[in-house]
Amino acid sequence: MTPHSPRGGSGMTIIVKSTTRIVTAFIMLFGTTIVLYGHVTPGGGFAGGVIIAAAFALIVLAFGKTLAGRFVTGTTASVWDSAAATAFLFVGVLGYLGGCFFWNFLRPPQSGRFTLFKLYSAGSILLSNTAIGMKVGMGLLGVFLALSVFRPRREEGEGHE
Amino acid sequence: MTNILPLVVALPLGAGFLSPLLGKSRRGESMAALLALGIGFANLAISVALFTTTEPLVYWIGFWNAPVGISMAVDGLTRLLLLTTSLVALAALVFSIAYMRRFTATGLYYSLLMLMVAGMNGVIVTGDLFNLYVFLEVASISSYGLVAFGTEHEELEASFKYLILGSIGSLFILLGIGILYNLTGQLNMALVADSLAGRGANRAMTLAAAFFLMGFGLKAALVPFHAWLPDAHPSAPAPISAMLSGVLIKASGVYALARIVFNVMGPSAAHADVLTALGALSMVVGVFLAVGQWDFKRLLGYHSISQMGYIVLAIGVAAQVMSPRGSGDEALAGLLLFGGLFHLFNHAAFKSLLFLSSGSLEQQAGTRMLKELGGMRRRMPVTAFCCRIGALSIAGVPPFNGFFSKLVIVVALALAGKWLLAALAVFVAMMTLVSFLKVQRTVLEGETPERLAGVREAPYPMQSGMLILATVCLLGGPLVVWLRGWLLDPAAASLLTRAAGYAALFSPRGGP
Amino acid sequence: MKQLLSCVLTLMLWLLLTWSLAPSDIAAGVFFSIVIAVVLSDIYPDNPQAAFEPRRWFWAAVYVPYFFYYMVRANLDVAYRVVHPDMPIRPGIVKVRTTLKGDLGRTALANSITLTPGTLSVDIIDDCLYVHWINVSTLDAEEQTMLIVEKFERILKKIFR
Amino acid sequence: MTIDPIPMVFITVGLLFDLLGCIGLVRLPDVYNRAQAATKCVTLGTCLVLIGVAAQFGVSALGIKALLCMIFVLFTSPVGAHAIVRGAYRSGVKMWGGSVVDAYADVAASEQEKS
Amino acid sequence: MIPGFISFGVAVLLASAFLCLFRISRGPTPPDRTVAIDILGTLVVGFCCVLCLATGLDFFMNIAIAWALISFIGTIALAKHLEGRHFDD
Amino acid sequence: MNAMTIALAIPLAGGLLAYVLSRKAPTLSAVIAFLGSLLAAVFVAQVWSGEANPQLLAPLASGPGWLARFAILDLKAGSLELVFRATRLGNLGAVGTVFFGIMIALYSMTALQSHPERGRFGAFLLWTLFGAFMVFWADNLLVVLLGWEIVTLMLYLLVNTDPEGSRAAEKSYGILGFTDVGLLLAISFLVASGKTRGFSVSQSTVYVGSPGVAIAYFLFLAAALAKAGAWPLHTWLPPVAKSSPAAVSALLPASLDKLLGIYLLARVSLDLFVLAPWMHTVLMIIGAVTILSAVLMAMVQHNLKRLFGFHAVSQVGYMVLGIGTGSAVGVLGGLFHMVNHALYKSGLFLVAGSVERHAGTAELDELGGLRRALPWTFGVALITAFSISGVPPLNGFASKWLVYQGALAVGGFLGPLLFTVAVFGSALTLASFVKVLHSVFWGPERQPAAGSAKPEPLGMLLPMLLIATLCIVLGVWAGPSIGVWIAPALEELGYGLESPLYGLDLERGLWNPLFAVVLLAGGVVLGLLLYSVGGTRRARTVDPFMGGERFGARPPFYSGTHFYVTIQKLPFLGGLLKDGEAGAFDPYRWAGLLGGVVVGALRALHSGLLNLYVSWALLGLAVLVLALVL
Amino acid sequence: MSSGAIPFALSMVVLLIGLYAIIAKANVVKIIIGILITDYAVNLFLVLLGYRHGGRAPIVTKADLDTSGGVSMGFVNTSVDPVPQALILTSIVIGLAVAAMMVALALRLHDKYGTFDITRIRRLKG
Ligand code: NA
Ligand code: NA
Repeated sequence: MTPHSPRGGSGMTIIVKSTTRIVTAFIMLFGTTIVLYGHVTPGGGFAGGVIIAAAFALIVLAFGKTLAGRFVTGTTASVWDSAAATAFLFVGVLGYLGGCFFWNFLRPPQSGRFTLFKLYSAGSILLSNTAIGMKVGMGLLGVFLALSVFRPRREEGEGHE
Repeated sequence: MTNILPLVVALPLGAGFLSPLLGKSRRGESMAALLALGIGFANLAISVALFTTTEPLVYWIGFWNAPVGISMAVDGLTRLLLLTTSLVALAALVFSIAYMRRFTATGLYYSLLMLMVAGMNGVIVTGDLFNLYVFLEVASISSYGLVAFGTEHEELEASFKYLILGSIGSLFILLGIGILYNLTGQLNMALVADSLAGRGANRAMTLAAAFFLMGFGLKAALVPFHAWLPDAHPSAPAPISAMLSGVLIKASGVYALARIVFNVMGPSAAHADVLTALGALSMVVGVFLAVGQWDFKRLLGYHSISQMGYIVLAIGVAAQVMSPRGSGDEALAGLLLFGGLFHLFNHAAFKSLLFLSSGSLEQQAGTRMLKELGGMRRRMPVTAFCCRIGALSIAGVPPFNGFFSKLVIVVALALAGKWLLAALAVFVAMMTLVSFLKVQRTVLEGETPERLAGVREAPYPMQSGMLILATVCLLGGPLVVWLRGWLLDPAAASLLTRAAGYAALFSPRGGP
Repeated sequence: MKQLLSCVLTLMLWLLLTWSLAPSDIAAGVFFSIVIAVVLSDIYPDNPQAAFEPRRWFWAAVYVPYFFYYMVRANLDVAYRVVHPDMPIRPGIVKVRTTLKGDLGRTALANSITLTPGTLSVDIIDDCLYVHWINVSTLDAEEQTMLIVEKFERILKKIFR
Repeated sequence: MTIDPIPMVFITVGLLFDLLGCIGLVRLPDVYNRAQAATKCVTLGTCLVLIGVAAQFGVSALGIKALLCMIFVLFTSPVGAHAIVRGAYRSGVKMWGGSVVDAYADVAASEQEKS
Repeated sequence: MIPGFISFGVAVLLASAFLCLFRISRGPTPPDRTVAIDILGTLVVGFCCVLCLATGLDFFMNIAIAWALISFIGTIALAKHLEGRHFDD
Repeated sequence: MNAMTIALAIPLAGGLLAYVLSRKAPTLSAVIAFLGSLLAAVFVAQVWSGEANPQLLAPLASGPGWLARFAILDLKAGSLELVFRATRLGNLGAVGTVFFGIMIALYSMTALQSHPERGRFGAFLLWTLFGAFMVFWADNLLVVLLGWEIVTLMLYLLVNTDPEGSRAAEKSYGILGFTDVGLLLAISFLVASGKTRGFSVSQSTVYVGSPGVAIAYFLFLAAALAKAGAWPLHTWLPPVAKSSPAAVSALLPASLDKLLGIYLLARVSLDLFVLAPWMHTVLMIIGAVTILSAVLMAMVQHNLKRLFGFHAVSQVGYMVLGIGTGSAVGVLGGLFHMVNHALYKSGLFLVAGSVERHAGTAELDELGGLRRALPWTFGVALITAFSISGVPPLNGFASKWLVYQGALAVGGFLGPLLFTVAVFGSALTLASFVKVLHSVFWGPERQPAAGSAKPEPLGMLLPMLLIATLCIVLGVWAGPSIGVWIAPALEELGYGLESPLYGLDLERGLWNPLFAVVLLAGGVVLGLLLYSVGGTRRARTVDPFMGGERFGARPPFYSGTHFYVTIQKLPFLGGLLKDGEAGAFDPYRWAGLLGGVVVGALRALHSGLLNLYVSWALLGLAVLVLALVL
Repeated sequence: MSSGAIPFALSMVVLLIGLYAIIAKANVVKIIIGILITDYAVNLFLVLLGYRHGGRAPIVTKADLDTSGGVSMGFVNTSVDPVPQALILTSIVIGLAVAAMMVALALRLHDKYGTFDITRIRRLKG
């Protein structure tokens, strides 16, 4: 089943599908900015991660798992989830190697090239925020996928068709 | 030495994150197991290394100081708990290598296990109230997952009930932390202690204390907050049961409770009475329920409640002694705490040992119902030997370690003038013995049912895991004087520093 | 080529969102645009080059006020019906046909119908649109198509072709 | 902050449309009609408010964001309504008794049979 | 003047929100509630705009966008659920 | 190192060695057990003689009489210290222990040859010796407790040989463990009361004044009585005797447990505590009840070993009675009876083992006529049976005689009553053993059911004969024996004996025992004469005949147990016995039933309903808040 | 009760509502909702802790910097306490994880037991 088929057995109507094709990129971009600018504005890894997860969830909803499987499956989600967590810890360990756990090894010197309230002003916080964003996003997506696999059994006495 | 401190959290956390990455293939799963095992060894090495000095250690994460920064603090109590945790974790990990072969998704298993270890270690080393909560939740959530790992009826049911009750506990802990923060404007435990030290009791503090007692009491499964434990602990895979009963309820329950009551809030007469009552109640109710069980692991679960009762009882009476209304006799309180903490250490060893041997029996014989087992002494000699060591230890039979801790507790209770409680402790010891006599008769002795005629001894890794703990149980008693000198008395002493002393030791003014 | 255009489109969206031309922001934007374009390449619009044809933009610019007019009219119409004590409605679902070919065009049409007087797209199957009409003025299919679809189709054809 | 008159007009009208839409949500007889009224009015209303904000802040990060948000709402809100109404029909919600025609009934029935 | 206008805006939005809540609580069918929830989500976007005007802080617009898209996705999910299908169908 | 530490170390290390080898080389383990006990005996003997010879007792650590001192655990009011002291009473116990250790180790090498557990048996035997030495020599109450519990544990492990044994083992540990923890409580109370000098036994003297101290004393008493097997804590003993190998029964319930229990009873009642008069009365009544109830139960038993078990209980009554009198004669009798009982009862159990080995069963109804197949065993059985029945001139008579005198010396209403009970008990014992001898050795010979059908080997016979010989020696030369073994201990406990000779206190005694011996011997001789003169052997024998059918090849058999059916039919006593056999007076059973009710109620509360659990937690919180606020 | 305590009392009322749901409802889903409500109540409580009447969001903007590049005291004194908000964010994340776990478990339970009725999910007892 391709996204080009006007109405496939899986997914929703082409109205939803086409809209999804347009807005997903926007949603992801938005989530990314929220993650990246988390140290300057409210938001950060967690909020951005939720939004990124939502974007993937939208793909799953609109196209069904057959197509969504090309983007993400439960397995890949959990892999990226763990990778992100490892990366987060890695940032901490890099700081550790530099002297202290979670030491901001990228923090610019007071009079440095980087200015306050800009993307790179926060040093390693940016990296950890990114890692958190990915962690949260993929974690939630994993949860969503895991839950959407669920097929409730009919309760007894409910079997009338 | 301070520098290795964050590793106790970071290493297992890293392994926890990496394991699911590895666990996608059969080979990856064994890689994950090896990684976890390596971390287990490293963990133990670090815990041992922390004993090279007896000084209190503080580590400030990211070079930030309080109130923004988060600290890790190590004193005698921390050292004791860390050593206990890593010892049991190592045994459980060694055991898991063979035990978990029959499960799928072991990558996830090792991941959750490592996260649980990270959470527990975090709870133990953190010097910050909110971080305590966070690590508590990390440990709890991974344990919820591990309890449900078998994904059968009972496992899911147990995990759900555990989850609901555990969440309620966490909720009140968080509320308590919020209240303390509101009162003091601090989250660093030393600063909170410093701020609370000067003032008398007030309503808000009382409420916070009640919330802590309830929340951590729930994590420690004290009666009447215990109902989840007999469901949850038996439902997990055996090495996890060993971890849950052996160390998790102690790290996230008793340790946190003792730390807050003694070092942060300072023991008041009311706290002490409540602790004592909870301990005594748990001790008695737990053992009665255990006596009536025919499911080996459930029986062990109820015994955990009962044995936790001993620990909390000892700590509670120590708090009574140290409270403003008590005699303030530090030697007596020290003896009580020594008994309680020694029992904590011993219980970690023998209860984990028992859970591991129950797992070994269950895997080899296919059942954990006492009535379906029998004559295992001849079929599985090593497992039976370990099981018997554990049973005799928990029953307080000399020369095993459990005898000595119970001895100290009973004598100390009598010295504190708590005649009735001493009698109760002795009575519960008796009931424990009776219950484990039943276990030995029905599992180790007696006729082997025909169905189990072909049962063989468990594989070597499982044996080794059990033997590690059996050794601790065997040597813990005779070596008590040595253990007391470097492990237990410093731990008791750190609880006796009181709030002011704790604040002086760990407040950021003393930091970098 | 198609991929590159997708990336450029995404980058433009990024610039709009961050509204900053600082080198650091642009660098981050380029990086994440590429990532997102690659990840979403399967569901990106099939012909991104279409977005760079001025003719389409011209007709789009024409369409906006045109559509806005109908939208406001629609709202006043609804407001009238809602506020009117008698609630003069005559609802029903009718079937109309469209001659638009592309998914995007049909989606735009359906959305336009939804937002304009008295109609709401219920489903789209091939070239048939099922529309809920709050005030069914005629039961004749031709006339219905005329009333509901024609007015948008003319311009949308020019935009989406 | 002073709000300029033009944005204020936009916003006021937008808010009133919002209110109207919600009144429609309450008053109209069945889910299809409610979805119609509410979606139209609230979408327009919110878009007007967003335009007002954009107008207030001009060409700045905030203004552009408001416009992007408006475009997003304009794109997605009818889709949402469509999806709900389709879902409603397929879940068997009957149309209001006063409805005059239902061209969709056969299609929905045959689809149901297929699945 | 300005507080007055902001209050007016908040009042209108609250009134609308209460109407939605009425529909959510009354039903009578699940789609009715879903529609109302969808509308409520859009109202929140308006609410964020008003707050943005009141405070001049631009992160309210971020919230508005975030809310709009989460609300959309939620609506799609609910709609799919109404059809009696699974999320990953 | 000195003799005492070596004597303690040998069984500990030997046991470890034997345990390690038990699986791979069980025979070697058994040998180690034997050699270990022998070696230990050498050093025990040194300690014994060193007690008389101060040179040997030269202290290693400070203080006179202290042999070693090593503090394990500082408990504020005192420490758990490895402090050992050779006392005469303790040495008596230690000598007895090592003697029986050697005997049983020797016996079991052959008796348990084909037993699957014989390797472990050796290890546990040595550890039992170790625990017993600790009890006898320790001068620290907590060390006494340690040794005490080790012996309990070893009993449990030794009895755990088969399904029936594991039930008995569980019951024994249930009762003994209960009193063991009671002992811990007693020690804690005693020390916390501040009336002792730390945990020291020798340096403390406690006057029973407050109820707390009385409770502590009774907890000590319970431990001692349970270990020795006195009423009402005796119920573990008969099942253990029945279901464990005879060697185990001979080692623990028959001998070591008696030595330990009575040692503790004496140590506590006569040394550590200064008892109130009413406590003596309680002790004596316990003794009397024990004598009577157990012997009655013994009469209706059908299993040889179980019957012996009840006798092992009954005889404890004499010891408790004797010590309970508090008078020099009584205490002397009690302690002497402890030694004698250990001898003849272990001898009896060894006999039972021999019988069981030969016939494959210990059921009286299935045995008979073994006197020809097992003549030596029969001889030993005869001696030990008469000894336990108090037939002169055997050792049982000597000590019972002293106990009778002690009982009479109590005077008043109680004295004669106790005396009557004691004598009556002795008579019933005799009656009971006539039944045993008849059922097992006399009567027509019956084919062994499943046994080896061979006569007893030398390895088993040697200890039996040695023990039987000692029964005669200690009976005939009772006076000198008392002088060597018992009198020093008695002196140490503060009872001066003017003439520690057999037949002491002749002036106050009722009968001259020599006269009694002559009378009784005359009676026996008369009976034998009548039997041989009466010519009953010449009676005509006919095959039983009934309705034209002959009975099977097996000759008719009159079971010795049938004589006692009458007792079971007595209106009141019979009912009591029936109830007793069903466990109606068993505290273990009652505790189990009571506990069952509580457990049932608590389990019913845990109904699995999550809402209920949550409400407990919240209710608990509410109570907490109230408790903290108020 | 002082007027300052009223919001706290309200959050406690929310808490009690949640707890009521957990105790009184038999439906697993409703129990989960109860937990979520209690979660919100605690978060609300924490928000109230950090609330300063008339305070503003603890977000540093350029205007709040003093000459040395640090945060001005004026900002510190007027903004609401940021620590509880950090706590809440963390606690929300944790709550989310717990909620996901609860839902997943509930669904699995339904799969096994065929019901959401907690009174029928009682294999473990005694
Ligand atoms: Na069994
Ligand atoms: Na004394």
